[in-house]
Amino acid sequence: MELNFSLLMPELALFGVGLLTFVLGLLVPSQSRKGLGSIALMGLILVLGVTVANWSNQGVMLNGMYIVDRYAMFFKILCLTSAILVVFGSYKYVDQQVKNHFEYYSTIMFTTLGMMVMISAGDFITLYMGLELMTISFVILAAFRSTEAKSLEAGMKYLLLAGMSTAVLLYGLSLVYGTTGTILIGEVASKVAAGVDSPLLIVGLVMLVAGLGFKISAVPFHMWSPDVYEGAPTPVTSFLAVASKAASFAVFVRLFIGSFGVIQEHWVGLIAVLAALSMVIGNLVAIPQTNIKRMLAYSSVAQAGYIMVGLVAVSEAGIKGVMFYAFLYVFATIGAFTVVAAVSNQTGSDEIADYAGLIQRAPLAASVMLVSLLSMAGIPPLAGFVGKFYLFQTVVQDHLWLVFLGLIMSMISVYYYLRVILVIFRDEPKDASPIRLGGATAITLVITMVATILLGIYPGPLSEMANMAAQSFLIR
Amino acid sequence: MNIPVLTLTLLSPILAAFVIMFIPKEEDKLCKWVAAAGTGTALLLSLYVYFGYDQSVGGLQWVDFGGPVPWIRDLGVSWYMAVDGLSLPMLLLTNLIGFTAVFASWNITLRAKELMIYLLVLIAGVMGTFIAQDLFIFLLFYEVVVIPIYIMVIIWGSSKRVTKEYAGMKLTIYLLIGSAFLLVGVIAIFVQALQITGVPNMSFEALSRVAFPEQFQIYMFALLLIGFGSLLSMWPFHSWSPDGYAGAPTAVSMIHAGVLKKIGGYGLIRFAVFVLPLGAKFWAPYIAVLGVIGVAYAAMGALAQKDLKYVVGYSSVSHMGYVLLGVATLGVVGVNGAVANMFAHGVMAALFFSMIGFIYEKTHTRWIPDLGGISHYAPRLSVGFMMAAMASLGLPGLVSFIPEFTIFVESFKVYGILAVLAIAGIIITALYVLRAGANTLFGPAREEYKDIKDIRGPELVPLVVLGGVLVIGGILPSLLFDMVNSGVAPILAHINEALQLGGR
Amino acid sequence: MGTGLNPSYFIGLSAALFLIGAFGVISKKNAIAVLISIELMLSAVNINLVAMNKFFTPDAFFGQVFAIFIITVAAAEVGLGLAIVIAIHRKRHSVNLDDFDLMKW
Amino acid sequence: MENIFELIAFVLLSGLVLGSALLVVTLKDLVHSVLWLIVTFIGVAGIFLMLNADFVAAVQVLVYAGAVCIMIVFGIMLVQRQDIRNSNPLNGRYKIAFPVVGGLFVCIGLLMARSQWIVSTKAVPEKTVQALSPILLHDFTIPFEVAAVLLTVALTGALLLVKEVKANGDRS
Amino acid sequence: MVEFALGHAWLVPLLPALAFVLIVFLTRPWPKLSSSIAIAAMASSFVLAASIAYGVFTNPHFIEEPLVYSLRWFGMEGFTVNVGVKLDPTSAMMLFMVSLVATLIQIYSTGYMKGDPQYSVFFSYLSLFAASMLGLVIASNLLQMFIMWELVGLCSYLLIGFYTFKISAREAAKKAFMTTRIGDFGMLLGLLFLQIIFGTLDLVELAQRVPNYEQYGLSLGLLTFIAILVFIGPIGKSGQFPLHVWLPDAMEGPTPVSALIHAATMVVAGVYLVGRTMFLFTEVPGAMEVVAFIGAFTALFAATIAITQREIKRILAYSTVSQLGYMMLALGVGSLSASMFHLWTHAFFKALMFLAAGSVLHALHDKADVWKMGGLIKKMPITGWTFVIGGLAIAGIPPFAGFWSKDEILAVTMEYAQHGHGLGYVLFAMAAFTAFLTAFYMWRMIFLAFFGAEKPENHPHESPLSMTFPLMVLAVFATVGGLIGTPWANAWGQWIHFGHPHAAAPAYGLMALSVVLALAGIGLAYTLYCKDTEKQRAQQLAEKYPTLYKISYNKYYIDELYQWFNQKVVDGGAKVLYWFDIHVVDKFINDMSELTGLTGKGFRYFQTGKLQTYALVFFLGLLVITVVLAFGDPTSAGIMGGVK
Repeated sequence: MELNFSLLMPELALFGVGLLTFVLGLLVPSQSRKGLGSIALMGLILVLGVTVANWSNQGVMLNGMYIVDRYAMFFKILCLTSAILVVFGSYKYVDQQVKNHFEYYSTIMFTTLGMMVMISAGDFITLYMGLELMTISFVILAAFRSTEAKSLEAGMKYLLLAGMSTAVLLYGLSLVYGTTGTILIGEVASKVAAGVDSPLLIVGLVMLVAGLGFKISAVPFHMWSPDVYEGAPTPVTSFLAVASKAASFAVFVRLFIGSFGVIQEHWVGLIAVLAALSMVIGNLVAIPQTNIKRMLAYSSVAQAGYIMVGLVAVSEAGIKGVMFYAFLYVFATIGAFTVVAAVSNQTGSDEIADYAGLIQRAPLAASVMLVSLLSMAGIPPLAGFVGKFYLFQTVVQDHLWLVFLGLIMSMISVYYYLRVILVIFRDEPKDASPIRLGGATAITLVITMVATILLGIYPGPLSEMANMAAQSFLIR
Repeated sequence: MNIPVLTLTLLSPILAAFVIMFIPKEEDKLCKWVAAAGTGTALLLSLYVYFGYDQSVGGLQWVDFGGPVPWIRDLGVSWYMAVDGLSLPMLLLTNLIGFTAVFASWNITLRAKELMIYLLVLIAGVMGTFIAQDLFIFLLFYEVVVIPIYIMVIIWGSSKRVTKEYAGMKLTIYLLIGSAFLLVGVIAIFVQALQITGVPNMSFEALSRVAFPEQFQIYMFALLLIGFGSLLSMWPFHSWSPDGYAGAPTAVSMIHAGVLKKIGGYGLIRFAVFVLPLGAKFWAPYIAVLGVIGVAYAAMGALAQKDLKYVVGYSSVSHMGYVLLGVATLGVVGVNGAVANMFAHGVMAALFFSMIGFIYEKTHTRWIPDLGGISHYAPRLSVGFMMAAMASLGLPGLVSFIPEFTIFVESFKVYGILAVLAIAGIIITALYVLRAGANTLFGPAREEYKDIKDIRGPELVPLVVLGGVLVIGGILPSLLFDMVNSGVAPILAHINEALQLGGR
Repeated sequence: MGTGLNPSYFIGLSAALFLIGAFGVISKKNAIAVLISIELMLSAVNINLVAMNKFFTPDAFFGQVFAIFIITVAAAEVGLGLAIVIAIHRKRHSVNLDDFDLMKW
Repeated sequence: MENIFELIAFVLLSGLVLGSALLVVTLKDLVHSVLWLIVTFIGVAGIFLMLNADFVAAVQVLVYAGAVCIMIVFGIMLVQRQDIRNSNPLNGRYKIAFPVVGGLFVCIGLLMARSQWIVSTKAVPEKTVQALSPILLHDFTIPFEVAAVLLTVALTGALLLVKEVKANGDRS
Repeated sequence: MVEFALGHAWLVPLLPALAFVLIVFLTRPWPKLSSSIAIAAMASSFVLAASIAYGVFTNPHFIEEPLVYSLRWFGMEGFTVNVGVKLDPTSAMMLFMVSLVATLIQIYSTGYMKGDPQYSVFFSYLSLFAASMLGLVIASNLLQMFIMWELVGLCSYLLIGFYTFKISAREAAKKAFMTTRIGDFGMLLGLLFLQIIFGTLDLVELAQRVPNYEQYGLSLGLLTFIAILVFIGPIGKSGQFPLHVWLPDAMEGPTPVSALIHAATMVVAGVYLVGRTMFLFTEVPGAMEVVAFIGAFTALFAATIAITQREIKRILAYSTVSQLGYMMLALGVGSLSASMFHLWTHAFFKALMFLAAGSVLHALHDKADVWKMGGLIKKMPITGWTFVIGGLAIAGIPPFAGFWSKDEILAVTMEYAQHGHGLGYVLFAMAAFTAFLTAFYMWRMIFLAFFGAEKPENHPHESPLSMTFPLMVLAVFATVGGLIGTPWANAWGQWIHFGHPHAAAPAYGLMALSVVLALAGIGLAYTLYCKDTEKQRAQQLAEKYPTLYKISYNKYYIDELYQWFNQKVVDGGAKVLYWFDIHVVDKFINDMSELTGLTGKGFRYFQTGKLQTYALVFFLGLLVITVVLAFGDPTSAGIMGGVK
């Protein structure tokens, strides 16, 4: 009943440092704001430390309105990690591309806060608030380069479409509330288990799928993502692609496996079909793309499809697969986008054609791009392969066709990844001037690459972690 | 045996690659020497292992770290590096070809540093598949090789009938999609085994001890067959092979035709047949038919070629047909023949491609009608070429005859008239090989080639090493066969046992 | 029994309002009009929530609280939306959503 | 007896809400549709009152019919320099949009018709505000705080965007 | 020495092989050294062979149980191959003959190939060739034999194509290899059958197992089939009828090679193989008849071609084919000894004639047309007279070697006929007529080339001693070589025979007949080509029967037939299949990828960039899902019913 602050530590800490950076941003004169990023970084690392320290500190507070279990912890760590990487990797980009960025870092932190809240939300209201905080902040971030028409347009699109989808999600929630008579996810589970089963519940489910499908950009609710990804500032894009997707997946899993697991026969088929559609359309449409951000956007649609496979298997193994994949997806995606940011920072272009000869201009960036893309494609010995293995292993017996489709599609995806690699490795650069990454970016790149390779070769620890988390999820 | 020799063998090319990374790219000679050192070490180690292997004992030996090292617990994956009579010839072959491939690309100066790095990674990857006794590790290495190959093709490849970009992409995607089927099978088998035994374990032995239901075995074997078959360029999944080899640079052609393909055959025996005997039993006749079609079809295809690399490309498809036929017999003699034939063809194809590579380097063409009379200017080159040619038409006294003969013995016993068709392949083979050889090397000396240099210095290494293996293996087949037999016999014993169990 | 009206009436009403809003979102050219339509959808949700609250959990005020939160957030959203509309209008001199297709395909 | 009144009230209110809402999405003149939007909101507030949620109704009237609409009007004044008459046309999509939403309505209606309700017999306490405040401030602390953060972020974000554009405008 | 030789018979092939290795890897730059190494090796293996022959022919028990020793070569469960040595009179004789001829030819080559840039290479090839032939001779195992057999083929390929700058040589070499390859295919099948059914390829074991083949569940018909399959190999190697085409073209090689191939080694390999596997053939009369008939037919057929050829070596080549036909005939009628006897004599006189022809060409700078020669005997007496001796021998004039062997063959054929094989008489007639033709075309050549008027444009000169010495040696053997097999004292028959030794009373009638035939042939040739210096009659004959002449001159157009088959059928088929591969198999793949790409493009254009399109799609998706889930999905039936 009472608030248990020890459980809230991470959120509070994040709130604190967020506020700190915010205030500092307001007070410090604009010419001496360089240090802001480092402060934000320190803060985030601190919060991450706090979160990790609370790994085994589980509990439920406010009679189930706020759930802090390892499952939530895992996703919080994920979001914080990606926030750290994004911030660290985009110092230079932010300095040069984002005018008066004093709010940039604080907004990123508040976004993360929203994610953390929605991840461990135990009732619809908290869930909604966290989601909305995340969304609103992302709208701001997407429109952050407000001197750029594209950025503004991205903000506009995200705002309107997200608002719409949130309305749909809310409608679904209201129907669920109506049919089950509670807004506590835990109670919803017990009510549904008790046999509450009304036609409107189905409509509610469908609307939930739509609303959350929008956030994880699953076909056919994905259409915003390429445009927004392209228009938003690149670090924001990577954050959007990784963290918001992961958080939404956390909610997705919590709602559907946690609450509606008993009536899975109503929605598993639906999710399977959506997953298949996402894989197919995401991968096929990525093929003809010429802008690397759009290409990555479509590929992230496909990735969402893969992750949904873990949802299809309503099981601990499935949840574990989702978590594992979401985590390795962080490194691959952020690695790729950081390279994109660094390149566009120098060349001012996101066209694939302008990556010619990157291997000679910036060997590190080129190899990170290679590793990241191949990991997304699931080529061993990179992390993506293990992740896919975990995911597909869970559905191979009930939905063999899905496994087939997924693997074939991931091999087809290699096609467009290789087109990038072709340009990077074969062509001679138009201007051979080396691309200066800057120390922070370089370190970030190295971290992502090492992580991607390491998770592929020795996934043991992470999978253990995901195991514990998944078990904690199913205990209740 | 507390030194992990195999792991060291695996690491030595990788270490060399690391060293090269820190060499300035101007020092390309140095890069090449380092690469040669790395592969050479691997070769020596594998020779040491090969002759240190106790055939009388048989089974898995040289087990690293004294046994499986748990790697990914919840998938039952373990770092399990060991060799038996089946994998040893392949390991040796890999390092033979890897070592010579470095010298075959000796004259390449364009971005030589990168080339060597990719080459070494490639070699290490191929090696890993042969020494890994764990399915998962096997898979890791199985696909790691694809990407370096792609990069090498697009950078150092050559465009003829098809552009090198097309060739590389086709090669990669084709094999990857094949491997997708394979992966589905692997995942399904793993899950099924987990359900039956309750403990996850991915080592080949453990899987082979699981009694899978027959229907399941049949379906899964089909998947694995498509996967491995497309890598083995089994008809009709072969069409990547000629284009790919034509587009690829010499080193890649050597390694790809020499060993990479063999991973398909190796996997087919080591994994598909070994783990799913009933499935193998069911599919064997179809495999045989496909193999025979491959033999005749590809041989005829090679007959119609004017580009040397296409000739060899098709011929390799045709030879793999023999391998399939041998595997399909599911008999000791036949499978022995198949494995030995993989070794033989590996050496032969590598020599062939390296020689063609030199010809291309020196004359800047592979178009047979434009060639001729090379032997007057480059006798050593011609000797190498003719040796490869003779080996590929199965001339006795060279390594490839006895394997083919053993395959014929068993397959003729098992499949009768079908085998006769395959045997007829030797005539067509002789026809196209002789044609290509004669029209390239002999005939009146041509003016335009009068100042080409014969191969010399490091360029001779492929000829000496591979040619030597060709002859030695031909004169003393027991060196190869006793080893292969010590590996194949137990596997087939296990299979027959399983078949009897499945039969009741 | 407080009233003869059963939830269906209100759910029907909210559904209608919701879909009218949806219609607006899809088919109004003006960005501000789309914002308005979203507000319509949200208030439809509110009707739902409050009705549910009355009919199912009269004693716990979940629905009403939820509605209040939604209203709050909606206000903020509108504010932000208008800001973006203004900004983009300064940039592109248009509020017609169909003009904003720099990024496509 | 009072059932009848309630029914009539409901019919009137819902007619008002839906009618005005339809006008909102169909009218050509943006300002008019905003005015009708106010009407809609007030109607909704009425519905809330019917559902004895007076506090929510109040908030609805204040925030929506008040603040939001004013904001919108200001917004319109900022962006609509040219003719206000035809500021709010439909685009081509309504031909498809109409059947879609119609279809959805039919679906929901059908499903709703097939579902029966276990209506709780308890009545809503009269003093909603007194009941609401502890819940809001105690049970829902976390959402409440989050809402605070959200408002801050939204506000500063909005400021940022607009200010940026002004600076931009000066530059140009 | 003898003991050593018998115990180390494998040295005989090994020495030349070593010479080959030495020359290739070390001494290639120094021609003289290379040739001396080769000759030394060859000579020493000749000595060994001679002592082996001595050892064998001095203790008779070798006849019944040959000396066999072998070691495991490789093997696995169910298929083990031992390689080893099998010494019996036949192989001893072959060893002796082959090594002798080879030695002589190498000596000869030192003169003939003088100054050739590839001098050492040539000798290395010769050594390898001899090595593989000797290996074939002593092989104790059919697989081992087959291997050597193939190696012989390889060497012949290399040697025929020795003048690599000559297109014709290149083609001839290819043709030789391919044709024999076709034969080998059949033989390989035969061997596989034997291996699978009898479980071994060892000659001795096979000899024990084949006779009671019923135990191995084998019908006579199948055994016959197997025998014929095996016989296809010899058909190819020994240039029997359908596959003889390569042999005349093989003249493209240097003359010593022709001598080596045609006289001593390669071509007789086929005969020797059949001789080695007599135990198989004697079981199946049907196969025997096939062998006999093909032999006889080939003999006649080749002879009819030979009478109109113009190039000296070509004529000799066809005569070889014809003589091989004789040997096959002898085998076919079941007399190993007769056939081996002819092989023995033929080796000497044919080698002699080839080498002589070689020295003629040497003198005339490779002018090969006999019509352009004439009166050479005055300028180059040794060559001329040795050639004449060869001619007498092949024509079958007593007491020259050829007479005895050919007479023996005629005798056994007649015997065969009398033992109630109706076919026998036909065979005999063919053989007899062939004898006449042989005498005719041989002497036609001799008269044209060596007698008659000299041609002024030729400036012939006698060849150096290195070339004439072998001629003289061979001439001696060609003269007296047959005396060991005379019907009165048939030592040959005692030693070399299959089953019971063939001992019949000398048939004087037959001898008379063959002598008469031979003389008739020579006489005809004399009248046509020597007596009338203008050769009017010959011309008239040719014009009188133009078709006959053309057919014979163009070798029955068989080459053209094969040409056609090769180009139209084989290459055509290849082209068709390749087209199929590109335009069907490969195109399918490409179309699939094309399709994928197009689908991607198609979907791409849904992404209009217009925000509200996305909203529309969103709600469309919502509608579809709702409809499907709520009304389509069977699992939602419970829902439709309301509360469960």
